[in-house]
Amino acid sequence: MSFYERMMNLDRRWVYLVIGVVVVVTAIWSFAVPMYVTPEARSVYDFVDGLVPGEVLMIGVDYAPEVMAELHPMTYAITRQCFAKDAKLLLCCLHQNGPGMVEQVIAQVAEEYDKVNGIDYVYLGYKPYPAITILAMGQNFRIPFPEDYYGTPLDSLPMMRNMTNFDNVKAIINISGGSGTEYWINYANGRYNAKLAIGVTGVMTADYYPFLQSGQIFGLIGGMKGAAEYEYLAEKAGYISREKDQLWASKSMPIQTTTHIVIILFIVIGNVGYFMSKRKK
Amino acid sequence: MGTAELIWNGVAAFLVLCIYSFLYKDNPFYKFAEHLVVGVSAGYFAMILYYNAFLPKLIHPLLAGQWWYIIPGILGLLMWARFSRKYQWLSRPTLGFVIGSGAGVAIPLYLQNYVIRQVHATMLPVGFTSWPLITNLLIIIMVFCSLTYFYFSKQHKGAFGAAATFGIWTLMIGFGAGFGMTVMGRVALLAERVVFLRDYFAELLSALF
Amino acid sequence: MRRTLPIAVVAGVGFFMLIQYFIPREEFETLYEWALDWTMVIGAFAMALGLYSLTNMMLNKVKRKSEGWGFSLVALVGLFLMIFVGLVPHYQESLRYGTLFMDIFEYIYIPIQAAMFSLLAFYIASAAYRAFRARTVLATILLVSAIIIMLRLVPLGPLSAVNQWLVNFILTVPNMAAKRAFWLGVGLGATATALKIMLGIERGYMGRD
Amino acid sequence: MRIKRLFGIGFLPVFLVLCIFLFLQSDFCPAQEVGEVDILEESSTPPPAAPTDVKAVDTPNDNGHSITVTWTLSVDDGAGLGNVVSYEVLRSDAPDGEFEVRGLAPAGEESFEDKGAKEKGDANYLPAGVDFYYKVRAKGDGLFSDSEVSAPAHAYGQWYHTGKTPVVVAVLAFSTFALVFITLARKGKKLYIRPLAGIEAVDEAIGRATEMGKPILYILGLGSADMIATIASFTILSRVAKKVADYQTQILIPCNDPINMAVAQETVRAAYLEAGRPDQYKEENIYYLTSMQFAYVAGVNGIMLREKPATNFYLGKFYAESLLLAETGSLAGSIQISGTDEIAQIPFFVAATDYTLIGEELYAASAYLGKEPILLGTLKGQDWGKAVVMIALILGALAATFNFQFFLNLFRIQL
Repeated sequence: MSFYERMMNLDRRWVYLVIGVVVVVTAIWSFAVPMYVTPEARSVYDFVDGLVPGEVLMIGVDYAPEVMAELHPMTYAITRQCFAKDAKLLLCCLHQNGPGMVEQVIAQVAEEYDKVNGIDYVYLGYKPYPAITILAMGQNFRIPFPEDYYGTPLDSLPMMRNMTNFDNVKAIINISGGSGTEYWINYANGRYNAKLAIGVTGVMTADYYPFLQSGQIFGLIGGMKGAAEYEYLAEKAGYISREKDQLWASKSMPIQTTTHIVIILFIVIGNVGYFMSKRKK
Repeated sequence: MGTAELIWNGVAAFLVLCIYSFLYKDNPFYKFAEHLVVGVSAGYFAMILYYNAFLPKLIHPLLAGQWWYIIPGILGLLMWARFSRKYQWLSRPTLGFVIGSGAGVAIPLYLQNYVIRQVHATMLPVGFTSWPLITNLLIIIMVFCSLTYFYFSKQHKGAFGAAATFGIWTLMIGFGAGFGMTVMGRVALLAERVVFLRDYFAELLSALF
Repeated sequence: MRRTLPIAVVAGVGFFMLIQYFIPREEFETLYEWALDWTMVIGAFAMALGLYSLTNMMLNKVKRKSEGWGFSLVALVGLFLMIFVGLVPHYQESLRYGTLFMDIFEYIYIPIQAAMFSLLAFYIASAAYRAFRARTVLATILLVSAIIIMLRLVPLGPLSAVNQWLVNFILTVPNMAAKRAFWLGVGLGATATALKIMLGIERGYMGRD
Repeated sequence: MRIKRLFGIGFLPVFLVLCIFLFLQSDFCPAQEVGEVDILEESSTPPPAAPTDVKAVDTPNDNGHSITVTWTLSVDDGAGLGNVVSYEVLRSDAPDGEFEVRGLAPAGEESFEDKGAKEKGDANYLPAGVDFYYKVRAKGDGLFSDSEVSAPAHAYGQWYHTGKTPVVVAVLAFSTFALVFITLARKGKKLYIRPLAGIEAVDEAIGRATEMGKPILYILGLGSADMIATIASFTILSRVAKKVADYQTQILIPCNDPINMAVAQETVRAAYLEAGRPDQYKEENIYYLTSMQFAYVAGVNGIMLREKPATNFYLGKFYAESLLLAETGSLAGSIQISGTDEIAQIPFFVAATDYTLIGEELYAASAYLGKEPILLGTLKGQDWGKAVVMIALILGALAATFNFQFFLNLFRIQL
């Protein structure tokens, strides 16, 4: 068998072995992969990066623990970046299984950055019926959320003193694993013209590109890949760090990148073998 | 991890390795795991059916006096006629019930979800003046040509053949994309298993020493 | 009788399931729900046949001492162990988390399932290696489309922007069109098959004698 | 033959008459769904004006446990004081009785569906045929004001779902196509059918198995017997088994569902009988393995490597296991013919098997293999269905471009 024919007819166990070795090795020695960042993820990052101390960013977190792997890294990275810029955060949760999870994130990150509840951030908590809740918040946050998650009346929270509705936040970022996104687009942006960006799961990504084109959202973070892009930017700017174990989505990205490269290489090897052995004949 | 959990997880880790050994070649370890999982899963499924279908959907309603549940009882018992070669045919009405209901449900649902809804979703405004309008036009041309590919009663020749060829190209681009998109999810599953094994052995070592 | 009755059942049940879709009346809704329940009950009865078939096959291998009969024994042990621990505590108890029944499921079935699933990462690579050869135009299109999609996870420097544009285009235009055309074909084909079943044109599945 | 004709003739007109009858009874009205009670905090701003013209009617197209309430927006909704946030819908069984809150609609909405449970014991039970009275409360950033009480309304179930009319039309049109071409085919009209590679390969694949003295493995997929893709697989199995019997080779069918096993046994036995070799039929070759996805795959993979079947058929409903099966089969050196209507699995079958029946081709396969004129007639019917779809696509694109909504609405299904 000639060299090229051998290239064409590798025993499939060699393929298995290479894939196995690559996965195990990259799982042990994790490294940063230089990453292409899509413009739609970059625009979210750039917006948060342009916040001036004291400005308020709102995050609507609408997902359940099932899709945590993809969406949690986005919530963490944006929260950290926002606090690092000394901007203020307003959070709410419109998914019934999410409120406790969001509380954990904000409490943990606030502690890291020495931020105070009620002054630097407010967590409104959960309300059912997302459409009505979003519409009511467009009028006044106090209508659906007279009190915050911890039971303090909004009026007694210093940060909320001059805040009425969406007009008082610089932008809203909705991170969602389901239909919640539609409500934010239709009501928060459609009815109150709030500036909106979204973070969604991988399978949802393609469905939301049209909203980007029509300008209803100014940014989109799509799935694990989008989350990794965001972390990549945030890590480069020093908002999050690998040593402190603050990168989540990026963790599996080296494995993904290397296996994708290996598979593509195998396809190339097979084809080179095929063409060269054909030419010889 | 407690000792019991450590042992259970050890069983799990062993079985995972048994399955992976199949990558090299068929071997007794794989055969063991394979036969074990076939038996265990069949038993599990039987019990699930017993507790979630047999008892609540037949026995409990009958005991509560809902006599019409006799009907599925009879249909089910007729299935047991299959134990005898001679009376096997008695089970056919039951099979007919299952297949008939499947066929009847399918007609409106398939026409609704796979035909009318898809047609409706593809009725897009087209034009040459903006990129979204151009892509809409492309989508409609591609759907049209892909449908010609599925024609059975016409020879793929001339203009019709050209359309069908473009159609199968479109389908192939779609299938290629599907393949490419799936790789990520599958690799994630493998990475997750590798991490499971790594963590288990780390745990085991720290428990032993 | 042996063939006519079952075909009549298929047609009758099928016709009912078809029209009930268009009738929102509560009576029809209830009948529909019963039909679904009954199918589950039939499944539970049929499971006895399944278990008999599986046991029979495995026992035969053991009896005949055919190659690998020991593994058949493993399957039998797994099966009856599961049924035993499933039945003994009785009444749903065994389906609760933490029972032996659930432990076996959790630490034997689940890890094997996850391992089998993750084998796909290896298989997807070897399938790509063997199948993606530019032998024909169609194969080339398939492979190019798959590679473009896979390249989205590979850093390509300035070329990444071009590739990302291509990825978005493929996913939103040809991929979308391929799916629509595929579903339209499936919708029509499935309806035709269901009609053939209900009209009794296709009935080879219902025995002959 | 008698039965066939009976259903062929009887089925369509009965259905037609029924549908027309039901269609005439009903009227069109879209239903809307909105969430339920939510408690709003009160503060001190002037109350918004009350909504007017409150009407309650039976919700159309339902089982008779729901009433739809409509109203005209408060003058302060989006205009005037502009302080309406939501509308609360209240219900009572007497005009001057106690009103209870039934739900909430956001500002800008003009209707609400008061959907009750159908079970008598349920707290939310809404009986059919009982009169109810409604009023609507405009709620603002503070106080609220109530509308007048509506005229009484009661819920009742309908005999026809008007929102599904496009589906009825499609069912009738498609059945007509199929029946017309079946009739034509029966009269002996010749129909051209283009060759399909996957079908042409079936004979060769079975012949190969005979030569090698190895069995054929037929996988029905992971569907159950009430799934249409599985049913299609049974119809193909019936043709394949006939050829297998003719060639005097063996067919192995490990099943994932006991009902599938029973149907497969009936199918194969009938095929052997038809081929005149009932003695060759072995029931023990069609057996149940397990119903759990990956355990089933593990078992089938083992069979493939140990029995080394010459040919593997994968026809029916397949999920993630498609590639596991197809790769192992190719490792065992079998010829593989696959087909499914799951689009996510087609790429893997295309890559790892020799021939793939793509979507509709799976449903056409039994007609191809059987070559009976009646079955080929249904293929022609399918093609006419496609022709109608293609024309609709072009007209629809034109209608969408020139904003001709009427045409687009013909294809809208309202559930």
